[in-house]
Amino acid sequence: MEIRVQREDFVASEEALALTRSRADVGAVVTFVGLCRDEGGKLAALEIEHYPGMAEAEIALVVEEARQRWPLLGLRVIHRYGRLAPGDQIVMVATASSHRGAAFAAAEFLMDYMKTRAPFWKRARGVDGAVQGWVEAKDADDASAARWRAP
Amino acid sequence: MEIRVQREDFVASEEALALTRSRADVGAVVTFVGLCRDEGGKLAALEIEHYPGMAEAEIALVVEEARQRWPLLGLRVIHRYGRLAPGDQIVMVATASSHRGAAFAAAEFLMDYMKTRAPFWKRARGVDGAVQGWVEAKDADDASAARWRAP
Amino acid sequence: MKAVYFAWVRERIGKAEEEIDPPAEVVTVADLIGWLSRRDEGYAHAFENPRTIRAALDRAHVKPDAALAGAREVAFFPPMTGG
Amino acid sequence: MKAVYFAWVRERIGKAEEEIDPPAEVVTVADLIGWLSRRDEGYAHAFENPRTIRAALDRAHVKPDAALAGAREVAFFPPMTGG
Repeated sequence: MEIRVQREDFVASEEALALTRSRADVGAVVTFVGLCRDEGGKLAALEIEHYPGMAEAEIALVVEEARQRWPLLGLRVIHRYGRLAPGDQIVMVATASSHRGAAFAAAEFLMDYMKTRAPFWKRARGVDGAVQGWVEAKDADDASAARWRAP
Repeated sequence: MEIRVQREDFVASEEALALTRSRADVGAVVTFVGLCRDEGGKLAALEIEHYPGMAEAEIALVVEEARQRWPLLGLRVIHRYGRLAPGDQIVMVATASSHRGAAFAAAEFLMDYMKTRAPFWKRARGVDGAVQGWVEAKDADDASAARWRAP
Repeated sequence: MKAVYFAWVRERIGKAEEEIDPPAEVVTVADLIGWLSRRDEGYAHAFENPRTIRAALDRAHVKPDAALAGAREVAFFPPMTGG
Repeated sequence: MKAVYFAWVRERIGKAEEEIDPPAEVVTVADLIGWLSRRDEGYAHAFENPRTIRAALDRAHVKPDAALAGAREVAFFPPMTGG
């Protein structure tokens, strides 16, 4: 399955390997893994809420756009929800193509677009147990997504 | 070890995981794997020759430049030599950073620069056993490397 | 129609979902935000800054001027922070 | 000094390495290419198109106008095709 939204952890390398198994036309595989940072020791956990159904649908739209833009031979997107501790994996994308330029560009595009379009929200919990509040969307993420738009 | 030039295969995921082990400040890991393509069934093997000593030294220079350009928390570069079959892994880079932009950019930079600077040469062997000759350097690779230079 | 709320929109309103039955003059998403905001302080607080509210109709992003038309599910939430 | 050759430069010259002792008037890498090219057909063939020859002194890339100076190892090879 190309797209998964799940509570469970994943093994990024198995997802990436699946893209090249029993084929020899893939020349480049790019894997991105996003992890929960401890924010200098202040963060105890991230709680990730999502909109079931819409999360999968929005990621599917982003995947479809990536497929139209680049000649991809395979891809995987996994986004977790629930409570995650520092060091835990949050999200991964893996892209396979004949050439490295397409694989790199598509992986970065998928991450940029997913961050601004897919309905997930992060709440930070501090090491003192207190809720630190909802993570605010960053203008930098909108800017990252905007650069893929035609001028 | 950050840089390895070796005949043996590698496990990209273990290299990437080593970058995040027992630390929680890494927010993004990008892994690139370059593989031997079968060129539509025509290629039987790639024979990769390298300049021992200089290969490691040139990759080290590229790594040093990447470290100066981006705030990296870890990286790995492995380049193989010897005879490789379609589907075999040739090269990998893995980069770790707090944020995804730096990890993506550094990984792509490392590949672009390594392709044009590191002393490796590929020779293709066809399925009929005949040597197809040395792979020619591509202008596209020079162009990919050139875009990292300041205007 | 069904209304669903996420993240701090859900917390301020105090529920994750509910059935709503807006009157005929509530035509657009923006109209619905105004109508809900007049219900009580929780809704008013959730919708106090329209810039930070995103909406979806039947699980697709829409702008405030989108018509509710025959939508079965409307969702309100803050800007996304996944990835 | 030691000269090392790679890929089709090595194949055309017919050896991977050798000791060379160029005369004093061979000052630069380009001079050395000229001097070697006059040895026999193999060298001439290897160096026939200067645009496709890359050189290194003591394992660092250099341009044709680089002085051989006290280098212990010179290398000639085609443009790199790794990665």
